[in-house]
Amino acid sequence: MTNLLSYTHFPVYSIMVLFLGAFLVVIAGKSKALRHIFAICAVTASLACLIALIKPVMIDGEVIAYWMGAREPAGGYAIGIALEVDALSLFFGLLIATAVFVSCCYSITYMRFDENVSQYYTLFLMLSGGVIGLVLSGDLFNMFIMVEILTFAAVALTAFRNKAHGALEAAFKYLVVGCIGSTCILAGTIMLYAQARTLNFAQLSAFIPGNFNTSTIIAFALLYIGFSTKAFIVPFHPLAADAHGAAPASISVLISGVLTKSGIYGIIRLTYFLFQSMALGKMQFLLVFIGSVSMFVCVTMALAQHDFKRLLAFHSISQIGYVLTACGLCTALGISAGLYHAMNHTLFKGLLFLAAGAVLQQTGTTDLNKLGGLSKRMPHTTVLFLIGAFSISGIPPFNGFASKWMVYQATYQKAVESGNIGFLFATIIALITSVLTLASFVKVSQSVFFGQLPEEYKDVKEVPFGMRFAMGIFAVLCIVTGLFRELVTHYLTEPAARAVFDVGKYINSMLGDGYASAVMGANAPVRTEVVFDMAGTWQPIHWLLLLCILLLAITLVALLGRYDTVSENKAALAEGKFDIFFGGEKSVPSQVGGGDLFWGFKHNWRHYFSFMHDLHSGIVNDYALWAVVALALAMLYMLIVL
Amino acid sequence: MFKNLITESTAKSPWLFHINSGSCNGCDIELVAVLTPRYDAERFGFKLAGSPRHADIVVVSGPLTQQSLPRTLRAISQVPEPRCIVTIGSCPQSGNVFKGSYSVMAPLSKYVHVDVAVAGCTPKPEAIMDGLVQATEILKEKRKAWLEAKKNGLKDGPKAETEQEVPAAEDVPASGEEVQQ
Amino acid sequence: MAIVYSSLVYLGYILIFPGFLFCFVAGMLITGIDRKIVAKMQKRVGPPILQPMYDFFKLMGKETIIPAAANKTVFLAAPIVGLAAMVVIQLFIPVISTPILYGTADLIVILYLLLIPALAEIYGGSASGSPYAGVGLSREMVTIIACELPLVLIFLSVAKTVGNAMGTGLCFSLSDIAAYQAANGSLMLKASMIPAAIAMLLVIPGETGNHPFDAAEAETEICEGMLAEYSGAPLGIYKLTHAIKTFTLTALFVALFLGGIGTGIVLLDALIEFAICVVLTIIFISLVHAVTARLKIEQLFKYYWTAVSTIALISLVLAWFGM
Amino acid sequence: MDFPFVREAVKNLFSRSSCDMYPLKPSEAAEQYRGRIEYDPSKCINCHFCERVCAGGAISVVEVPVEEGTQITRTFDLSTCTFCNTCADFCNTHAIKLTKDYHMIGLKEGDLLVSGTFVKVAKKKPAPPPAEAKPEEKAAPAIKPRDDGKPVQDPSKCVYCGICAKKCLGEALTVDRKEKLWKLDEDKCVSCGTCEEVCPKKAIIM
Repeated sequence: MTNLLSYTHFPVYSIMVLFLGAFLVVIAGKSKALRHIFAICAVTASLACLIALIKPVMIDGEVIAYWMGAREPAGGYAIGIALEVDALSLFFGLLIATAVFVSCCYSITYMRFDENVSQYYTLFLMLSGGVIGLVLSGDLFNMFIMVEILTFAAVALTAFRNKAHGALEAAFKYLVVGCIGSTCILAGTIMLYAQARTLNFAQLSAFIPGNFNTSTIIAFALLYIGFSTKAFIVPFHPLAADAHGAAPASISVLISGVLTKSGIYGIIRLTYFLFQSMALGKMQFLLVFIGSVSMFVCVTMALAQHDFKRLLAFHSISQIGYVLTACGLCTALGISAGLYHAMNHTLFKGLLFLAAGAVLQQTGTTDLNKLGGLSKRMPHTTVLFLIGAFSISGIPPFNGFASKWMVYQATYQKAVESGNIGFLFATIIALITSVLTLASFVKVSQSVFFGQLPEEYKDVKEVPFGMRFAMGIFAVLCIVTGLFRELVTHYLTEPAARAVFDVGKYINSMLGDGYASAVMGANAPVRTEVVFDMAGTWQPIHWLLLLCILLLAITLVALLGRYDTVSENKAALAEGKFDIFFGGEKSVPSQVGGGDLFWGFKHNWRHYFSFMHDLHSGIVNDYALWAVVALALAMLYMLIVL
Repeated sequence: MFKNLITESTAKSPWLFHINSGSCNGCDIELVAVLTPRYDAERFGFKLAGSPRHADIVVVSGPLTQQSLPRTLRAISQVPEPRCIVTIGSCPQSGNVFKGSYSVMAPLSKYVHVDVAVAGCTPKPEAIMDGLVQATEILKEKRKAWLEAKKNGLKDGPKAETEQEVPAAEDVPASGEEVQQ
Repeated sequence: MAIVYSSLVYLGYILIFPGFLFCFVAGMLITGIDRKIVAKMQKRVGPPILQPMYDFFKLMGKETIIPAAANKTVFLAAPIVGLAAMVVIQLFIPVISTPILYGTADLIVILYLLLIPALAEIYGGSASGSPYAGVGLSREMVTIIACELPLVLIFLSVAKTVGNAMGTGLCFSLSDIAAYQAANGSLMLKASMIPAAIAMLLVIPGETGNHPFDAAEAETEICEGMLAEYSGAPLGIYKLTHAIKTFTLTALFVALFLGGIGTGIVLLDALIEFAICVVLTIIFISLVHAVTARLKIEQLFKYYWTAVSTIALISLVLAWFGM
Repeated sequence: MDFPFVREAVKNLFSRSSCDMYPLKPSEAAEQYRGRIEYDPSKCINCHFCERVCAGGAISVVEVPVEEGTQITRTFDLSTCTFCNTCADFCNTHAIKLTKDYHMIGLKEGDLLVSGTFVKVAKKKPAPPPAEAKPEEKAAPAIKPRDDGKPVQDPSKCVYCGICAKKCLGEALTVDRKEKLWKLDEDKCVSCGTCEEVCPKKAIIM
């Protein structure tokens, strides 16, 4: 405790700074500048602390165990609350801190028109503090408290613009199902505490694998359903669409980029650490099946959407499906691919939501049927949006492709090793979902940014620099993580994947060496050598070099032939030479976008779409019913399997 | 070094854009007959293009009715330089038997400089093919003229393109009296 | 000095042999032969073989009109990016058995790289702001989705078969596939691979957007679809990309299924490969073009996702059980 | 699974194309093809029939009085002509003939005009008949139209060509060219006025 600046304290600093910021922002009261300074300082400080932790945790492989209030475990029982930071939690922490930082920069200019913005910042900082707390905590009940904080902050923020259409209703739905999830987590924690009489994560993961009995299995099901509501996986995905649709853009970035990751983090911790049951084929099947279903269902739902933000919301769930499928494979390559895709998802999804926010602020609507041709009025936003769209649909130089490429390799390798054909279908569904993602983003770019500019948006101006700067950070990160695949996997995802397989070290670093082998005896997790071999090669830099040389060559050839200068003169303009060809008619503004794209695909799948349309009724009780039914099924499944 | 290659290939791959401004379709089926196996204009690279932007030769048939005149002229103006305009049959040349009717705005040469006129009330496909081959020769001269025009600053081709003011369909006088020959 | 020399050779690879010039000539010749054969099948004489060259150079000389409603930068940049990506794909495909530039991309990457030229056309059309282009790009996207499923199944089955033999159970890299075929005979002869080969040959016209599957560029219905507003040099570059795509896909088929018949001398291999590609184009693109009528977009989708996918699935299942 | 046309397509691949190579091998138009108009001014008697029957209004005449008569130039505008051959049918002296030449390409202004000029020598007027011989016919008072609206013939103008009889719907008229006889059958005549209209010499008054 002597040296307050040693890196062991940084986990606590990164959480407390945010909660302190939340408090100070209220004190700042009326003065906008002071409030912005507090918010930005809190967020940057927390990010800085986590970045400083990379060296010890990621590179040296050390696991920081931090006992709040210096209450060391006495007599073999961990009484105090512990923070445990291993590579996996630091990876998620970094991800969340970057998203929070960029979203905070964005919301400074984005919220300038709203009133009572100080409440916004308090909730914002509470939300980010809760999520980072959830990711870094080593104590199950502490995780539950952080889940509560972030859920209520998210619900309040969804309804922040309560006059917006459907904001209150969305917040209410989110509240109802969110609380069902939280109560499940609470119930699970209580049952585990009743069995193990401890709440410390390391001790639990040492105790539980030994003695599975019905109550621990039911606790497992409860915790699993609780965390999957937080991650909006399939039975709970319509919730996400409403929440994102209504929330302000900077909050949608947090909900889709950060909250879903906290759900995934919870599930990984649960299945790999607490119950260490992923070795069972049945458990892998559960995760991979739910992942593939949510991949396909959400992307087809996204194709049918008419609203920009709802479409993005459904996409974030389908990308979470990718992450879940990859992490459910229980192979080193699978987890590394899953985590890599989770990181990329936060980056490009954040960028897309910020672009949606920019469009909403300038035109006042995000309805795909009304917008069009904004690229002429908002060129920078268009470029940034395109980078995000290309990344999410997995176009080679961008980061989406690098992680999807690893996901396909992982699923197909797993299919080959385990010989069961289910994983093969997961690969096929993953590849088809990627094309459908590309289709829906072509739809968005055609109906919002290209095509013809409708009358009422003639004088739309570009968004202020603050918002473009925030989007710029995400865009640069998207490109960098896409190009330097080896660096990212070597320094970030592989240490995290090794940490997932190295439960013994996790327990020993928390409760002293040799504890794991003492308690668990026979099935103590032995440290296995983790291998990341690829079945193919992909060097983005080499490829980009080729592309640039050829681009240069072709532009040279085109310019050599004096790419004929475009002749523009008044007489030709009057004649209609530069109007769009309408079969001779005077060019009437007619925008092809929104609903009338991809008729061929929708026509062939019309029965599927009508069934999905009826299923997503939008009524709260249906979603609550789904949640309960999912809980019952999960319990049944776990009881049979474990 | 590409210059004469490009000029040569301008003549070797002329793409047609067909505008039917009220024709009785006699000339239209003859024009399409030119592309059938028996006459096969594709030997010379002729191809029907879908949009005026892809066209080199604009083929106009029909007596330019009052409704179709402004649309025809707009479509012709949307064809990139160097272009040339071919009329098939007597209708675009003079309005044929429909001359003097209130709704016939022929001849086309009143509004646009017509390069080749293929006469015949439904000219034979061979005649159309001769006319089109003639047009490809003119296309080469036009390309040279267009390059000169561009070189010495004239933004768009010679102004003589449209002799008369274009009477848009809306403000054409109800009774076609004084427009008549 | 060695670096300068090797970079020059590298540049030569990119720009001359399997790169830009070779693709340009090969693509143009294949399209010329395709148009001539289609004409011959309709008892017509048909254009000279070099007609695509004449078309390309004529378009280079024409004026480029940029519509007022278009987004100028994307409108002009899209064709160039599409062409560059198309040539890059051609660099990765091994010329029969000797891969020239290996170690950069594998089968899945090629599957995604094939999207870029199609995307270039989509964003070009969408930037031009014309409603015809809007309808065209919607159909083009559905065509891409339609061709994706069979291609995925084919690539997975090829990866599985070669993987079985190589022991690692899975092999995506093209150079290993080429090496495997050089070692023990081309894949076409294996029982499990014949359905995949047939499926691949059925996908080629769809992927390149040739006649029966060209709902996206139907010049009669939607005035050349996405290219409605293009004129002059950008249009020429799009036509060139289309030509190279025909050659690249047939070359990909040869690389995947007829790998083992190389003679070692690179130039001779290239000629053999070009000859095989021409024969494949004649049978599977020209004949289909001369004989069928254009499919509606949802018929196209249904055809690819039911008929062709089941053929590919058969070969995947066979490959799965190690045949 | 039947694939229509595949056999024909493959068979065509190896058979000769059915294209008759137009520019290389000139091709003749059909026998009675109505192509470019040929006008023989020498035969023309300037009866203006062709102008009156031409649907497209393609024929125009310029008459310039010259010392020995009138110089007549008749031009046929091929770009207005519908090639219906009516003028050739009506030309009694077969001065107009539509040939088999279909190659009518107009590049400059005058390409599509076919014209011919001839001088029509005015015949010496026969010595004026002695004035008094038939003064009463000459000085016959102008024929008054009949009050019941039936047609009346003016023998001085009538050339007994018989067109009125041919055109009369009710066959009320009989004309005999030799005996210079013009008879009207009152009850058949419905006084429709066709004969008056048709008469080339305007010899009938209603």
